[in-house]
Amino acid sequence: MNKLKEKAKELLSSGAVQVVVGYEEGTGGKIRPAFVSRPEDADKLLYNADCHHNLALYLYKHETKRIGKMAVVAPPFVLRSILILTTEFQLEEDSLVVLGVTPEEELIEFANFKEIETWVNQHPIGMKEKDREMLNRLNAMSRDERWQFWQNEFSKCIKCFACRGTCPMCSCFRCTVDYNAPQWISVGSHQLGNFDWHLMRAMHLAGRCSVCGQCGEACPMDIPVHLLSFQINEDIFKMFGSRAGLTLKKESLLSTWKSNDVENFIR
Amino acid sequence: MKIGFYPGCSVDGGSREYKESCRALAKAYGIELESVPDWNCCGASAAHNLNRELALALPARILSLAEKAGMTDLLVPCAACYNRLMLTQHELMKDETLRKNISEVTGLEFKGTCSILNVVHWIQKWILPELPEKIKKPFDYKVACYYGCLLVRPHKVLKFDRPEDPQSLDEVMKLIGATPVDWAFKTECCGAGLSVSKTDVVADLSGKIVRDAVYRQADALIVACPMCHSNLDMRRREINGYLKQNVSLPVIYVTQAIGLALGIDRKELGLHRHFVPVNLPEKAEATK
Amino acid sequence: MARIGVFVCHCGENISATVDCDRVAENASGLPGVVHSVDYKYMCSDPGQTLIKEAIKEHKLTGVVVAACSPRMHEPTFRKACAEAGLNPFLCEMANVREHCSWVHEKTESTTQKAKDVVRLLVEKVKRNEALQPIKVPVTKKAVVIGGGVAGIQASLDIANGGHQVLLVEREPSIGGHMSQLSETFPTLDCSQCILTPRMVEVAQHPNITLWSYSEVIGLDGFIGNFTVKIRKKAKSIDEHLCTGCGLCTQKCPVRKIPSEFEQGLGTRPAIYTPFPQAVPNKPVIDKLNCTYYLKGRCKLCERVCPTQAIRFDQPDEIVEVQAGAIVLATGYDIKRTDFFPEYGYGKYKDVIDGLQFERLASASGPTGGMIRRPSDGQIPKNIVFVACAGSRDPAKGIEYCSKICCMYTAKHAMLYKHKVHDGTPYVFYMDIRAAGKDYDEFTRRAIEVDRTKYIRGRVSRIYEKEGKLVVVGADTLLGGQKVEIEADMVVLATASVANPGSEELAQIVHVSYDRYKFFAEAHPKLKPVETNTAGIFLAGACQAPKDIPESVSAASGAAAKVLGLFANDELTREPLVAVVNRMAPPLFSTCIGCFLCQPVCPYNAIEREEFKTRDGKLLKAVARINPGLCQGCGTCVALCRSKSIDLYGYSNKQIYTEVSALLDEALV
Amino acid sequence: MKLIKKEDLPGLYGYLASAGKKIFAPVRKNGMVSFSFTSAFEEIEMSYIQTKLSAKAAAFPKIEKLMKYTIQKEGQSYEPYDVEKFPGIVVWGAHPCDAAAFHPLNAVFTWETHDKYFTRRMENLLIIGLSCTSHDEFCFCTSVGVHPGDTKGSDIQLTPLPGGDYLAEIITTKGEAVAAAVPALFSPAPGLNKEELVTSVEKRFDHEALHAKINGMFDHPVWKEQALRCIGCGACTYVCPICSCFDIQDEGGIFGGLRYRCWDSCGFGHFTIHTSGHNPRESQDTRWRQRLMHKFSYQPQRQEVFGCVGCGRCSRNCPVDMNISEHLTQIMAV
Amino acid sequence: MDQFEPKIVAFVCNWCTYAGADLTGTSRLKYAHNVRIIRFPCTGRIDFLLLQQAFAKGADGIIVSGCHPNDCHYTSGNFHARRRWMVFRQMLENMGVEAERIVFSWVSAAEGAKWADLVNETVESIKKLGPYHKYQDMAKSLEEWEVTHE
Repeated sequence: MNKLKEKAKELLSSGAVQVVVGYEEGTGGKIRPAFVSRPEDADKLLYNADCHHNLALYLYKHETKRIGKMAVVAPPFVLRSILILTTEFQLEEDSLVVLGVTPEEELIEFANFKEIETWVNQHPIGMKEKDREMLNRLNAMSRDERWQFWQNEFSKCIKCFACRGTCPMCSCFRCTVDYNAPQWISVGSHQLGNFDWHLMRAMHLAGRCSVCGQCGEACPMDIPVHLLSFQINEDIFKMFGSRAGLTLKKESLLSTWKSNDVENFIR
Repeated sequence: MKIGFYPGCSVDGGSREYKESCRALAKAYGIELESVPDWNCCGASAAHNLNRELALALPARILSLAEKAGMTDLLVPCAACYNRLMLTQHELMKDETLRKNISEVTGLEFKGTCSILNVVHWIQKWILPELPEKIKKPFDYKVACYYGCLLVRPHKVLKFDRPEDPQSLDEVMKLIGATPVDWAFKTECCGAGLSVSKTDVVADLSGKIVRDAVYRQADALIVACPMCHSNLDMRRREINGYLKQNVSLPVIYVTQAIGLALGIDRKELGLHRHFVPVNLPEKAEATK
Repeated sequence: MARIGVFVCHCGENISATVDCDRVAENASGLPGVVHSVDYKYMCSDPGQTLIKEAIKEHKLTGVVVAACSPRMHEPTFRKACAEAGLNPFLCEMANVREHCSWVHEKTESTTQKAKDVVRLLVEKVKRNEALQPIKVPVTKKAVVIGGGVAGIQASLDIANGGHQVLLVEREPSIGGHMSQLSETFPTLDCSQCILTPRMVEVAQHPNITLWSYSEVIGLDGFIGNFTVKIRKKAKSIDEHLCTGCGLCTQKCPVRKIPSEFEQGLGTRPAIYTPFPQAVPNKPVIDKLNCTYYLKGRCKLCERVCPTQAIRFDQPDEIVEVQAGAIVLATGYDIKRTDFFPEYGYGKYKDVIDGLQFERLASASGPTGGMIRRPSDGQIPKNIVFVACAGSRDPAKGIEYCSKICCMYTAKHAMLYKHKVHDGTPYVFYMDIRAAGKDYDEFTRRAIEVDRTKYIRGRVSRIYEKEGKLVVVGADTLLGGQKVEIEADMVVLATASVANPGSEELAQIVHVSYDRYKFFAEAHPKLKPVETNTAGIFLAGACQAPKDIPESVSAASGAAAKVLGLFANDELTREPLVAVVNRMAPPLFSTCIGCFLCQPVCPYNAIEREEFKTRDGKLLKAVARINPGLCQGCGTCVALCRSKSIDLYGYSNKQIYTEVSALLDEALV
Repeated sequence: MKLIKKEDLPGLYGYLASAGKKIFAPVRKNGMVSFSFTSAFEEIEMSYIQTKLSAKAAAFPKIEKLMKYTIQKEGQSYEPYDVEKFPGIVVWGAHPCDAAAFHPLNAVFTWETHDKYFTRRMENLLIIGLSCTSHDEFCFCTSVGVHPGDTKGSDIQLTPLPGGDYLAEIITTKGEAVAAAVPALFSPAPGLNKEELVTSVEKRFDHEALHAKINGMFDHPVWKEQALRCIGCGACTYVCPICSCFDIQDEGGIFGGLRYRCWDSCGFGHFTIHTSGHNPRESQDTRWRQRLMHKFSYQPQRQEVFGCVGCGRCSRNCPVDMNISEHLTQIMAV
Repeated sequence: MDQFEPKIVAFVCNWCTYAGADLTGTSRLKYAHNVRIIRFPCTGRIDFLLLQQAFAKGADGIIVSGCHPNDCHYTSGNFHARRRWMVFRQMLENMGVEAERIVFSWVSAAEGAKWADLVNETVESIKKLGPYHKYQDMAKSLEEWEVTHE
């Protein structure tokens, strides 16, 4: 932890970066993203297991980019997100200093993105027990029960798009739901509109999700939307043997194919 | 450190020196070889010719037991056992129905989580890393590494070494100071199970192997399979008859060769159990 | 406001027998936006078409739906009719009420209902159609042929004889390729160089052909009709205009022991060299890696002896950009070499050689003057074993295909050997004899029956050396798998034909796809064998798959015909059904964020990166742009794009969304 | 000042329900308390600090259907929804902040044009307020001129007594009508100081001073600094009892459909985008500034109301802890 | 009550399945009338949102069909589509949607009979499943929306 603060101070005072994107203590015991531009403010940076925000979100926003070169405090899911965003041309290696933090709260520095690629491949991210249990519960349900489960959950949705706003992979300027020629997805938060929205979002994240779970964390209505992505991520691993955010190769799951992709449902 | 161990019938019987040398090596490295509890026959070499289900069920039971005992690495020194276990894992992992059926037969769940190691694998993974600093007495001999058939084939399943001209044993031998000879019989047939039923065929096939090794001026034949060993060693009288000469070329397990380089006692390595006495020239004894 | 005309065809009774056409027309007339709706016996007849044309004028139609047969049948007909009446042809759609309706259902209410639904669907679609203009692309009538083997030579000559400029680019100092290395050719046993060299000379002298040897393509931009090819002309270290090709320098060069590439390492060459006597161009190059001057900074013997002072040690590589309308890839093949066959001792035993080496041994101009002598000691081998399918058709070796030429050349080798070593015994181990071709089977029979080659059907398991002999161990499967051991003096492996090294790299440079063996991929295995998926790039010869000489030449002529067909027009006209990425005012420029996930999706490499920069060159945004010259309109990128920034003319998001709505908004049945 | 015993609350509920009112009250389910339409008194949670969503949906629901339309050959036709059919709604147990929020909300919907959907719902609305006996660190009503015992906006105001009974203040004629209909439920109140019953919320700044200051801060760098972590979602606006922005959408097929309005948020990047692609609020700080300026500068200037009642919902629900009172305190300090 | 006649929308590519369905017609093979074909250049063009839309608009079943692997007119559109469907189908399954109501198929331009069989089999299987009320009820959510639903 002290190492992180020192490193941030060093980067800021040497002028190597203009801003360090990290975590700080917020109000009401919450943790929140922090933007530290002065070395003396670096002391407020912290990192622990409760830091759930996916800071990769800020790395390509023009609001943060205009401050200058960035350093980012990057737990494993942020590292994966950085790789995904790099393969999607949203991040450039030389515009960013990555301060990796391990689940053991240790600082790791990466000389380049290639090293991040190596590291994330050696350090799989485990799913939280709570999420694993929920997935097991969902899998144990009958299909109709699953339908009912999600219908109930989606009925809470107010279409505030916090799930979208907090997700680094939702990097589109204009989301499909904002497209109105035609209006594929209803804007209003009625049942169909909510269902279409969450299905569409999960599909657009399939093979691109770093499995940080932040969409579920962000939902003010406590809808576990992240489970949709978690589950399909597991399914994708079963079907294709791949997970997102482990490679710098520019090949996203749904933008590539193999002639021997195995399915059993096409007649 | 505990590693799973499947002895199989050979190394528990006729090839005790193979087991002994494995254990001796393991001991030198602080590794405990833990036998699969209640293990059974792997089905080699006849089951797969007679009954597919049986040929799969036997190894499947072994693997299931190993999984149940929490073994992740499973050392299988006998090449025939290794082959059967690997083939079974391969077959079961690609066919869910078959997996289910076989599980019903064995009454045990099969997950396929066990990593099956042949002796060379094991050496590469567990022994090589600290080998150079442990060598007391370089094994400075010309050796003919004999791989046989079961260690490297079928390549599609085993994915070990290159099947036509394997190199892994040669590489291990180089590391302990030996000079592998370039010879033509690395993967030729030794006669295998005909050892019992048709000794004349074994004499012919194994004889050619021994003859070429002698011709290439090898000091020893290095093997990693008890069946190869018994054909080349135990059937030496018949081989000599076929070759019409007395050949004293010893046949040594790779584990024994490494053991000698590590300075392990000959008896602990079971070298006294061979039919062809292992009398290597003195030069190596003197060198350090 | 839309003014749609609906024209329901009876197709004689083909439609009207099961569909109530007048009710379909009547129903359509009630749809919003439909101002005219009629049915008629034969819409595609002249009077039928006139009906449409007049209605377009009279009712000022903005869209036409013809409910008739499949659009795959008559869409061009009706679109043309519309165009003749002044309506943009892309504002005409067809509702398929024959193949998809009247012919597949009995006469029931449901069948008429289906016709009504399909008409409604297309009325709603056509309301959202846009008037599109065909895409016109100018054509630069110059071809670049990459590779100067027999295929490249043939393609160049055919295009040049068709009256167009050709630039032939060859990597080696001379054109000629593998064919120039061959001794004789099957099935006629005529001398390879005798038939090839006149063609090589023709290339050199053809007024329409520019030959750049010792040159490589290093970049390609643009699209069909409009390529820019970037070529590196490697420094030959001589002034080609001054050099007369007298050869004095090559005789005097003190470095003489360099293994000759042309002789497959069986002969040597100096550091300044022409690969072989009949080389075209017949002017030497200096091999910088082996030249004493380049290595040690002194020597320059060649410079001193050159009568025309043509040596240029300081010559740099030159990078040139060339405009071209079409590219022909003719980069040929290679064969597998050492370490691929450890069990055959290839690379370990000097007398185990490959087919190309045998060609050089058998060649009158080769290192042995055409005598079959084994490389190790120059002895004439008395027992010689030829191993066919060395690596080919062998999944364990990763090559599952048949190399195609080996059966024939192995038979040829056996014959050539027997013709030169009368008391020798040639053996051939083979899997199958594949001799399908004109006079081919007769040829292999001759090798067996006349020249008494011992053909053994089986594979060789191992070759090892013992007491000066190569012991070939194999099996004779026709004798019940009996083991065969032959003590040979020399072994010739017909090693697998493989893609040329560098083919993958070249494929990436010119953006063509390749198969899993790195051979270039044709656009369609049957119907487009010389086209690639990149329009304007064609394939000739063995760069696509192993081919023998006649096939390579045929493919080359085929590719040339495609190029000539392309060059027959000054402009290319293409259907405008292409994808497009939206554009808008700065600072957005587009809703595209430039993730470029669409790029790998496009089979035609039509998706480019467009960068918007400030005046001082700072990058503001990079977004996708679709090259309308390359896009074929499959729409895969459109479906993939998350921000819906790509749309497809003719099948736009609005159109297809509306089609689904239009279908389901009213009860189907 | 009257007293209503806790065992009489179901009676009040029963009377309102039997009068055909739909009762919108705090209900605890799935671990959160939210305003929901109830069918029995037992569903109601009377002791809560703050609900997830505000009570504004009673008059400004997340979806308000405006009209049906049909497209026919002859042309298009419209059929507006009949506001006369809107049911009477009772907001039961709204804290003073929520009750007070209907006033600024009303100011928007009746400013120059009277929105018939909103005004009709307001006319039909009865608000039973509930004074606060507890609060949390996100509450800052006192800083924006609201008090935990305020009765503004309520028709009847309940204040919990330690024993479980409630003080009942009848505020408006609507409230009086209810009390008159069920007189037996109300008894005279004992002499109590209401101030001592309600919680005390610390005042962090003065809203009038804030108004005076923020008016001149349009170009201040503080917006950029504060908005850095804002993710541009609509959580704060949707939970806000006063945010009133909406979008109008048509949904349907080729032969017709319906038009509705639904909540929208000034936090979205697309909120102000023009067809050309030009966006006058191009970055998140300008959107954040809009949110605060609207509430504390423009609304007081134009409608003489503040756009904030200090309920703290936006701060509680923000995924990145954009705490409004913290930010406003900071603005007062710069 | 009348027998249930399912509404089925077919999304097909122009080059293989559309042509295959043409062949069904020219061969005069008869099949159930419940299906309506929408033509696409390629299966790669078929956005999964269209499938969502079709169900929302009241389709009881959907057919998606294109060229067999390796036969795509555009080389790889169907391979892309196949991956998309693999993931989409699983996603629907995860969300409790009756994924078997979407029938995926490869029908070539030569498989007129296969098209007829495909339609008939699909109609039969959808008849067995009945109308997709669950989805259709959800789709009516706006129409039936009342403030008091909240």
